[in-house]
Amino acid sequence: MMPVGHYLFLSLALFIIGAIGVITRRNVIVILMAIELILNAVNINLVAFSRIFGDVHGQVFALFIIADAAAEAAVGLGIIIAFFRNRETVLADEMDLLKW
Amino acid sequence: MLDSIIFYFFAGVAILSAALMVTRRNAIHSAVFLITTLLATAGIFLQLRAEFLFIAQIILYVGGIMVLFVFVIMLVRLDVPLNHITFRFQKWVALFVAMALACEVGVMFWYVRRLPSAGLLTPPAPSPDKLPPNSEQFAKVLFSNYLLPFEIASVLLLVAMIGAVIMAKKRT
Amino acid sequence: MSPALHSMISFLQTWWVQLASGVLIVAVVPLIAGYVVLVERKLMADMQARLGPMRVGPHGLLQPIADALKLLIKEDIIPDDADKVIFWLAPVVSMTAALVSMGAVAFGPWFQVAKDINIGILFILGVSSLGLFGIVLGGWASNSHYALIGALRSTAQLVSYETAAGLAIISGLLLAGTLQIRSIVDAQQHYGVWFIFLAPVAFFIYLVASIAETNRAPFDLPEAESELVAGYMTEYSGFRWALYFLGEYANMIVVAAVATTLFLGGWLRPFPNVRWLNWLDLLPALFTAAVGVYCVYRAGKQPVRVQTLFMWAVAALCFLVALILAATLLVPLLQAARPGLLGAFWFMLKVGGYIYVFMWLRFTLPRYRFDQLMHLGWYLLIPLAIVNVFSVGMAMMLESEFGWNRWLALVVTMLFTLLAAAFLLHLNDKRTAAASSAAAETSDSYAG
Amino acid sequence: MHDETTQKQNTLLGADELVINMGPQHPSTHGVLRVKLKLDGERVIASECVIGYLHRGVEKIAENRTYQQFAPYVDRMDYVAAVSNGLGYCEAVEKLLNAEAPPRARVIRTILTELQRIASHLLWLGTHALDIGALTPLFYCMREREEILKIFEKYCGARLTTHAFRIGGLQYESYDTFEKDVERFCKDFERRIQEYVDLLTGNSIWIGRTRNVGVLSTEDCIALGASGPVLRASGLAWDVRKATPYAAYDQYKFEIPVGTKGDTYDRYIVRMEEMRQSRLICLQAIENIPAGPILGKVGKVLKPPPGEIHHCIESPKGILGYYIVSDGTTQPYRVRIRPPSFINLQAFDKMARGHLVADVVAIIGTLDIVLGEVDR
Repeated sequence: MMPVGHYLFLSLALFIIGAIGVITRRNVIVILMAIELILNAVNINLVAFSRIFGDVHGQVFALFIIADAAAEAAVGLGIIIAFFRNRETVLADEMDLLKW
Repeated sequence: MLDSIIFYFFAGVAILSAALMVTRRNAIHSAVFLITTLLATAGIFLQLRAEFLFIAQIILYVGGIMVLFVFVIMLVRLDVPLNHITFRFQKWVALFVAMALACEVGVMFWYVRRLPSAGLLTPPAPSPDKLPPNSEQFAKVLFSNYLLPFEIASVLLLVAMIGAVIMAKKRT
Repeated sequence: MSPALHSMISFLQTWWVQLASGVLIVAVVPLIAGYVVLVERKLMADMQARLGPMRVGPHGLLQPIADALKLLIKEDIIPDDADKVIFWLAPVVSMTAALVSMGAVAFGPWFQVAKDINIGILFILGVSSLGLFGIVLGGWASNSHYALIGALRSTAQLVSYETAAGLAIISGLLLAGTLQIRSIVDAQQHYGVWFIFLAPVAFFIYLVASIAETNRAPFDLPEAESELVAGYMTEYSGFRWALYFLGEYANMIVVAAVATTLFLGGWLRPFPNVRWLNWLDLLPALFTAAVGVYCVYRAGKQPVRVQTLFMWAVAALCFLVALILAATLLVPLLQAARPGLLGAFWFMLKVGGYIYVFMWLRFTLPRYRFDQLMHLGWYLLIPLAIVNVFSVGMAMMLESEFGWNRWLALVVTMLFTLLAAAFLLHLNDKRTAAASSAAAETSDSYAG
Repeated sequence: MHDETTQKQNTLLGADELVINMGPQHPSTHGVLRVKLKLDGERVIASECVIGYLHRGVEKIAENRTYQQFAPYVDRMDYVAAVSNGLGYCEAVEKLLNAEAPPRARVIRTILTELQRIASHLLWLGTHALDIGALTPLFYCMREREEILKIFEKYCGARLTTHAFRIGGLQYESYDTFEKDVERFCKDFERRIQEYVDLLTGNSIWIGRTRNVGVLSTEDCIALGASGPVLRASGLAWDVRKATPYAAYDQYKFEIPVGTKGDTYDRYIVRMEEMRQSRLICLQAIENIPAGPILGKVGKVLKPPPGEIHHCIESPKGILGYYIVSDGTTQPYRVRIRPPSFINLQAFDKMARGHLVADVVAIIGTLDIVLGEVDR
């Protein structure tokens, strides 16, 4: 069995890549996807620790995170569609008005 | 041995395709690489003997959420904005954030190694022949200890669904 | 010996059966899919007052091989502005998903690649849903309007109907109380009755949803030939196209296998627990023997000598299989092989029957329109599936908590479901009427 | 055909409208029709039919041919109803010559034309059902159409472009078992038509796909000049066979089926009923085929007196009109043909707007166009 450090490192790498994506990309859809990647990185941690402690509580948390990601994707993409309809763009730096 | 091969394979695939996902210009390519990352993560879950989460990841994340993403990307045809480049200073911010996070975790590793109970961090070996009935344990915990959060999560999903429908609806 | 080699050997020792079965699936499924196509064409021809393929081999029996050869040597065209990598990837995804999900299917009590996975049926469901990406990405990468519309249609359709199919499967799983394929069949043996009789509504929903999921008529909108030319496959040709096709037919076998496992008693024979019907075990042997006799009868009527020989060969094969099946019943030494072979026979028979229904519907019904399809899914099937999950759960509670007779509980709750169905249909009729009057108004507004 | 105001309409996600070119190579545009569709998602907001891919200048050719020489050309317009085309042309020239076909010829002409109507409607039914996704009716229809084509083949040797009639009557006497063949076909056909009804008429998918699709009111039909089953389905019982009887139609009893709503389903019902009526006409006609000559006295060289003539018949698709100007020579000065498909196709845009792409296919099918006739 792999020591847990490996999982933590994998999770960290994915998290950092996701964070970089969120910061550097202009396309809001890709930003949302990067956020999904971050959530996914967290899930690896939860499951790895759940394995160490020998129960499934961590996995239940991971499931909640997946549900949360689904909700986030639905609302986020809804916003993107509404925004695209009004402004015909999905670039983050062009979203400069709070109200349209 | 087999375990570590599986782990390194999936971890490598996950990190590589995550990196590609962030760097590809084309949003559809990003989505494809994200799907690959998610599938590789599912593989990691399986390697951790979390089989229910493995399939939940595939059905919900890949089969549900990512389909939604791909659908929206195809709906808002993005060919034009894709050619724009990113801001320059954001790269430095990103680098800084990445370094900060890496340092933080490096410190943690260093600190953990000095703890006396470092052995805690190696998981117990799995039973060799058969996987434990993971879904049943999972259900028991989910529907006893976490019943209230479960209900709240379902309400959250409902609210998200309604919100998405209202926002995406055509204003007439 | 180095440790790496050693662990490799031990790995192979543990898993060689699984690996071999996997290879077998990859090798055999394309062939089976090819012959399913032939059977479909023959059936279609029979229902349409014509003969179907007759040229290649006796009664066109070698047609699939000729088709495969033709597709292999066909020019491989990639459209100019297509996204080449994804264009290449998409059909592979489509077929891989179908083949991988087949790994968890148990063809009879013996033959299953991934034995003992606890999440068996969910695995099949989840992995086969990945095939969707093949369709979507293929349609997008082709850089063609027809393909794009086909891809968008299929995304919406598959997501909608997967929900309905999933809910229908949950009804069955409630009865079985397990996700493991073997245990699901065991549960039906334990109940003494196939789940189709305990949850007919769920089976019906699954039937409809599985047709929609495999893109078959009357739900074949993503590839609606008369409207979108070929939907997401418009720009594909040659072997890539064949991969899509293969994926589609493999998927059909997978959904049929799921339905068989969950609702039609898997590899159990009809009335698995009734002793005096044990003679049904003879049926497989008799059936194959009868096919052999028919081949002998037809052999004399073949116009060409080669065809006569071929028919004799087929007959000999049938007799051989019949002999083996009979031997497992009669020779004590071989009786150990009986459950596996008979189970495989019954399983294949049921899968074949299910696919036959698919084909029959395809030749009979016109195609739905996209909005009608979505309404059918979201306004009828999904609500009905939800109600059905509720009532099956209710029946199980009534039985276990209140001590009702099982059949009474099931019938009462099913009446409830049917009532809901009637109500939904009524609502649907109302909606259609309102929509049609609205449509009449819009068409008037264009008059000026 | 489309106006600019439609472009201002809201579209899905505000993105540009999708413009799709349906055809000229497309499985369900029945030949080389090209339809430019402007789509909002899948909803048609404007459409334009681009025709002419099959233009052969039939009307111009007529000016360089003698009257007899031109007769085979009209078969190539509506090639699935060649007999009807020939009938219209022959009768128009006869009218111009002040000649008349003998009674026997007229009855046989009627029988063949009605069989041709059934054949044309069968082909329409099969392809229309195929467009909407029902595979099987096509082959059933082909099976029956084959019987009719066999009768044609036995009669004049050709199956598709028959050139069955001559100016002034018929060239060939009917063959020995003609009556028997027609009768057997008509007897069988009653049962066969029930098969199509079983497959389609009560099928809820079929009804869902055709009801309220491509509605065309009587006023619209008249304004656009639409005729034939398209007009009758909107509720107006207008049939040239009844209005100004030609051939031998005044001798037979038949009804004009009409629809109520003018949608695709009504047109389907009307055409099905027309096939039944044609069958009845054939049965009545073979009861009593008068004896006598089959070719009237028109002479070898046709030189109609100068003047102009218009003659129209009810072809399977609608009113098929011939306007012929003669300058007294052996060749017509001008021939103008009013093809029903061409005029009916005008209604396409009106019918398609606001519907989905799938309905466009149903609408092209229900108009029953033949591109050979549209483009001439």
